[in-house]
Amino acid sequence: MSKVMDAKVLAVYPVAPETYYMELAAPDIARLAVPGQFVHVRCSDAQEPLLRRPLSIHMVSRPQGVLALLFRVVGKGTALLAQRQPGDSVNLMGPLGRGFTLPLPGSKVAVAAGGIGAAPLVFLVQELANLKCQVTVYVGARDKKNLLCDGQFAQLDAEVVIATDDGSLGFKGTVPELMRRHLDWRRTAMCYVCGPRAMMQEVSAMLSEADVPGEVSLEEKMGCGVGACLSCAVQIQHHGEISTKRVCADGPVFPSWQVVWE
Amino acid sequence: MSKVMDAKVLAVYPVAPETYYMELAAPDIARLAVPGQFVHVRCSDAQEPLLRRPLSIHMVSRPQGVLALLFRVVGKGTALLAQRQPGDSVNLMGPLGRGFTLPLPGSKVAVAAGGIGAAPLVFLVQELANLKCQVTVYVGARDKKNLLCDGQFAQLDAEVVIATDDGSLGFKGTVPELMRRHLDWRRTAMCYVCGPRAMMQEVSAMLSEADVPGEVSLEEKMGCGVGACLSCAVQIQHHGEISTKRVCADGPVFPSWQVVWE
Amino acid sequence: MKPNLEVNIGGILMKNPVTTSSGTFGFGQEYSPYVDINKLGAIVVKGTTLEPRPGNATPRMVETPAGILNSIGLQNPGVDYLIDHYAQYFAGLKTRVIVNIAGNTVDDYARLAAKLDGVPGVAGLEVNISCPNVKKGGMAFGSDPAAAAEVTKAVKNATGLPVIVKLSPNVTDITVIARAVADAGADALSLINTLLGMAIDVRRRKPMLGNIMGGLSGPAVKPVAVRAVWQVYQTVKLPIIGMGGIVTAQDALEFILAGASAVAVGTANFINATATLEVLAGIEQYLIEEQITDINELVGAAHR
Amino acid sequence: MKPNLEVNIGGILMKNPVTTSSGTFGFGQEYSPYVDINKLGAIVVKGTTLEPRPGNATPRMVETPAGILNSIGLQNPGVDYLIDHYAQYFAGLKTRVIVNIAGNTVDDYARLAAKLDGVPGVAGLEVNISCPNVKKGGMAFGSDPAAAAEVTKAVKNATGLPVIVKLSPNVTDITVIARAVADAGADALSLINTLLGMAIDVRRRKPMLGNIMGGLSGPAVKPVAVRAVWQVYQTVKLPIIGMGGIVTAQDALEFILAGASAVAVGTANFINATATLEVLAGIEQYLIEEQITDINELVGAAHR
Ligand SMILES: Cc1cc2nc3c(=O)[nH]c(=O)nc-3n(C[C@H](O)[C@H](O)[C@H](O)COP(=O)(O)OP(=O)(O)OC[C@H]3O[C@@H](n4cnc5c(N)ncnc54)[C@H](O)[C@@H]3O)c2cc1C
Ligand SMILES: Cc1cc2nc3c(=O)[nH]c(=O)nc-3n(C[C@H](O)[C@H](O)[C@H](O)COP(=O)(O)OP(=O)(O)OC[C@H]3O[C@@H](n4cnc5c(N)ncnc54)[C@H](O)[C@@H]3O)c2cc1C
Ligand SMILES: Cc1cc2nc3c(=O)[nH]c(=O)nc-3n(C[C@H](O)[C@H](O)[C@H](O)COP(=O)(O)O)c2cc1C
Ligand SMILES: Cc1cc2nc3c(=O)[nH]c(=O)nc-3n(C[C@H](O)[C@H](O)[C@H](O)COP(=O)(O)O)c2cc1C
Ligand code: FES
Ligand code: FES
Repeated sequence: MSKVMDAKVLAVYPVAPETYYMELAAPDIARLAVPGQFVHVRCSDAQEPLLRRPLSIHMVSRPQGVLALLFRVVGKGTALLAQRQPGDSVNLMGPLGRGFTLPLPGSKVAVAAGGIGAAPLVFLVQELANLKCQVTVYVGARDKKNLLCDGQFAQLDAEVVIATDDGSLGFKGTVPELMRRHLDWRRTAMCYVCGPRAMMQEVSAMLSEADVPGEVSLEEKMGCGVGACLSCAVQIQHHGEISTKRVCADGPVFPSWQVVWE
Repeated sequence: MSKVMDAKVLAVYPVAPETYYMELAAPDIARLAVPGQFVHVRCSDAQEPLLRRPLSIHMVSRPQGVLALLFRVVGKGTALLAQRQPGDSVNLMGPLGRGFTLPLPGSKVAVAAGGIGAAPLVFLVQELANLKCQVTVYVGARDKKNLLCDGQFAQLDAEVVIATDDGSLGFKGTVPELMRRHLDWRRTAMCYVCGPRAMMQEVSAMLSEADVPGEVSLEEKMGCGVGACLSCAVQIQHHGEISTKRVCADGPVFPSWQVVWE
Repeated sequence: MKPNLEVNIGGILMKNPVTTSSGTFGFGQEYSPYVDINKLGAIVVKGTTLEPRPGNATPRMVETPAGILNSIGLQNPGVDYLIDHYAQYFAGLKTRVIVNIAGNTVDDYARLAAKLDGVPGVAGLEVNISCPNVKKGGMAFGSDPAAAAEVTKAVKNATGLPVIVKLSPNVTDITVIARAVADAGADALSLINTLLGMAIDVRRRKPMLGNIMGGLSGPAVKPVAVRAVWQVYQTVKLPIIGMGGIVTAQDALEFILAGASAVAVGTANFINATATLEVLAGIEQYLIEEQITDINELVGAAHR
Repeated sequence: MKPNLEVNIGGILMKNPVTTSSGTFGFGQEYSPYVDINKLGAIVVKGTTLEPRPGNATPRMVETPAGILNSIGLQNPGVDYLIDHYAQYFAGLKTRVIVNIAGNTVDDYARLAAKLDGVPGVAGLEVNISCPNVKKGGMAFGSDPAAAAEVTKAVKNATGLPVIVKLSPNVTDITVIARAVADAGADALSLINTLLGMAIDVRRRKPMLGNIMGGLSGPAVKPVAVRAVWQVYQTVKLPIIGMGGIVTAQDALEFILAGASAVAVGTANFINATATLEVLAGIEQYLIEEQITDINELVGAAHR
């Protein structure tokens, strides 16, 4: 069950331009979380910014009761969060949302990470490794400097294939372009995607074409984070009927073929 | 001329319950200020609290370019200010307002300080000492623990007479009661008063009775601090006519007999 | 001694004056991992319409200084679904459940009221004639005294449940609407709904919200809400549920002193899931400190 | 290349779109130690009445979340004093000076306008029919379209100066008032004045302000103000001076994109004495970054 708690910052440091890694003591979350879930973070004790900020669960260490976040500073909230020091506490709600559906043990799966979208996928690949899946991770970024988590994926025994927009590392181009060339769809049981909306849309289209099931992790402006306010609406098509779902409570992970993209 | 500046905190520490002394590097203010003036302090870089807070100039050291404040934590703004650390900077506007009228050198003067009202009077007594005045300071507080600046006044060669509400030090009673018993009005050229409103009113009445000129330093909720918004209104009677004056720009120091108290 | 906290909102006995504001607390369930909702005086659930509604385009929420703009647009599963899927749950709660209703026509309101009449677990209706986020109905009813009275009458005629009418602050004189609604038979008033506002994305040069305009709530609106309660308390004798920017017990007490018999916590739930219970505890502590034995003595005390 | 910043507010040529809002900048002099006021497009001075006024009881100002409530009550030395003591100073400034006027009756407004007509240094009038802090006149004129039109006509007839009418957000539909005022001959509009609000001191159990209610301004009201500008821009063709919570250039750009040709900084001056110049610099930088050669191209761009 999700909880509200004050979690102590254990470590926080930059890992890429404007990108921070933060470790928090949050045993309850570490114990309960599944990959794809998120925490709703109060970035300031004052009323500015007013709302919490959703951040994916990047990794957990259950034995140590540690929760790790990976976030990009894009505005007020994330900037304030990045200023926290070890020993400070951060108010969290979580774990929240519906995570990824795990495949059958030993399956061959593809994972597509675009930019900061890599954040929740490390926890996922950790679990996939536990399930002895054969994992290929397609990691994309603007350039080499902004590439995230490629090392972590490799350490988890995944095959890592890299794309950068400027070609400063790996394939020169986008993750969908790279996947189109590299991926053997016939042997792929499942594909997990997190990244910019356009990238998720493109990969989803490819998956539908190839008839491979996939899951995407969506973002929407959030209020409550618990399903009460209906801010985080997304259109989901199921058996031909479109209904409005909540990213926070019905997602953030949705079947790739069900998302109404525009 | 008054300025806006970022001043570095040089020192900050508690001197009595909920009462802080703060030293700032503010050479322009140290150079320009006269006793009774104040600075308008931004207590937070965020919008909470929104407005600046007026604080009296407690002391200055011109050679060292240092400004000292003495303030009581009563709400959000002062609480945030008390949290500043040496090296932090504080945004100030000042010096602002009209200060005390200094007496002829060598005069015998009385000074009445109630509670945190002592803050601006140290700077005043410093100047009075420079003018070789014969100064008696009546210092009052709730109790011994809350007594402020008595030592500083003594070091400036003033005669210090103490009153506490509970009698834990000096006279048991209020400053006005003490003054009524102790003060020899005939030989007093001028009396300066700063403290709670009721105390200033009572001393003013005594001064009028005794026909001794006095000055009081008033407080009112402030917006701009520079005379533009007309928040800080006070009724001043002059030659039988009542007019509305601004504490920030026409005061905070006003002739005791001109203030319309209720 | 424990002070009395019970208040009577037009026939709804609340064991304490703290409730939730419609649309900010779902159906209660969403917050039950965090708050024992049975400890609240009541909960007010999401705005319910006759038919299910999908709501407005996203983004539906944007932050503003000390506030938020929302343009949810009354997304809800419809009254029949509510009755079928939630009534039983409501009936099992140890708090009062107030259903917020909204329609496009006077008849919609009457039909909603009739459908909810006698549904187990429903303690009263809050009639939303003040939603700024829907094209038809909503605020239009709340800004015209005749229309507001008509809706009120129609609802009163269709149900035996206590009827609370929720007013909009987006009017020239809220007391005129309050009086019209009181004369039409309302049992209580809720105020305020959100203020009509908007925000613009300076980089995209487009409105931030999918629906362009939205409703402003949160601490920013508190002074407007307290003023509305103050004015309405002077005008009509009905009990008032005060809301708009309540975060702390101090905020809630401002509303009570201005004339509210109960208070609803809205936006603050998003930031602090236990805000309602903290507000309640703070009110109780204040009563004890100030040696007031009955919360009702405090209602409107700033007028005296 | 330096973009064009000049705007024309109903006949008042401002060299740039940044001005100050009435009552927050005194007569300009108070802020001249901090700001070179000649760099501003215009300054709008304190509300001026026929007779001198002492204003309301204190406290006159209280902070609220991201805002302030004020109840100054139009304290001012009267129009004759203004003409005798300030006109010469105004005439020496290298910025436009707009005088904000307020009266109890339509005739008061006409007489004020007549007295100020032709006074050297006065570039235009801002007609305040929206002050929430005075018993007579003020907001009453601003919330009734017929009265608003009448005041506008009377002022137009009494002066050859450009007439800007300042509207209140405390109305059901601001576009109705805007249209009435436009039809009556206003040259431009200012919006918004403050929102009617109040705050209560929980310990004393009394209103915080001496005058009970006050006007809410500051960042808290920005969404309401941007919305008002957006709505009015869609309704009438007059140039708009936008204000309400502007602290940064981003804020000002929201107003411009919503339809304001100029922007006024009010409450923010109290916190940051150089806010006006920072807003101006930020607007200019945005134009350069976005390669816009003329500020007027940006006005209302979020509608397109
Ligand atoms: C389920 C979920 C998981 C997320 N996980 C991560 C993560 O692991 N790491 C990470 O860096 N970011 C993550 N995000 C995005 C993150 O929530 C936003 O970047 C953050 O809220 C921005 O806050 P801010 O105050 O810094 O920026 P703001 O000042 O609020 O906004 C800056 C920019 O961020 C955008 N933004 C603001 N809030 C959101 C939001 N809720 N969703 C999407 N965009 C937003 C704004 O439109 C604006 O462009 C996640 C979002 C969701 C919904
Ligand atoms: C000219 C002048 C000089 C001052 N000098 C000093 C000083 O040297 N040391 C010192 O400790 N205090 C001084 N004060 C008072 C000081 O300004 C207030 O205590 C401070 O503004 C409170 O801010 P806050 O945010 O902590 O409290 P808030 O949360 O704003 O309020 C807490 C309490 O303080 C009162 N208060 C708030 N603002 C003012 C104000 N402007 N004037 C009076 N009361 C206020 C409130 O009514 C409330 O009771 C001075 C005030 C003035 C007008
Ligand atoms: C996300 C959201 C949804 C809302 N939905 C409704 C609604 O369905 N019906 C209603 O009457 N009010 C609705 N409101 C208004 C609130 O009930 C309340 O009147 C307003 O938010 C002011 O209170 P607050 O500042 O505490 O949030 C909604 C407010 C928010 C923020
Ligand atoms: C202290 C104060 C005094 C004001 N006096 C006047 C006035 O005399 N005439 C007027 O039209 N508006 C007056 N206003 C309203 C402002 O001009 C402006 O419309 C409002 O404050 C919104 O802008 P802001 O949020 O930037 O302050 C006053 C506002 C404040 C805060
Ligand atoms: S954020 Fe409130 S329902 Fe999703
Ligand atoms: S604080 Fe603005 S005039 Fe004194």
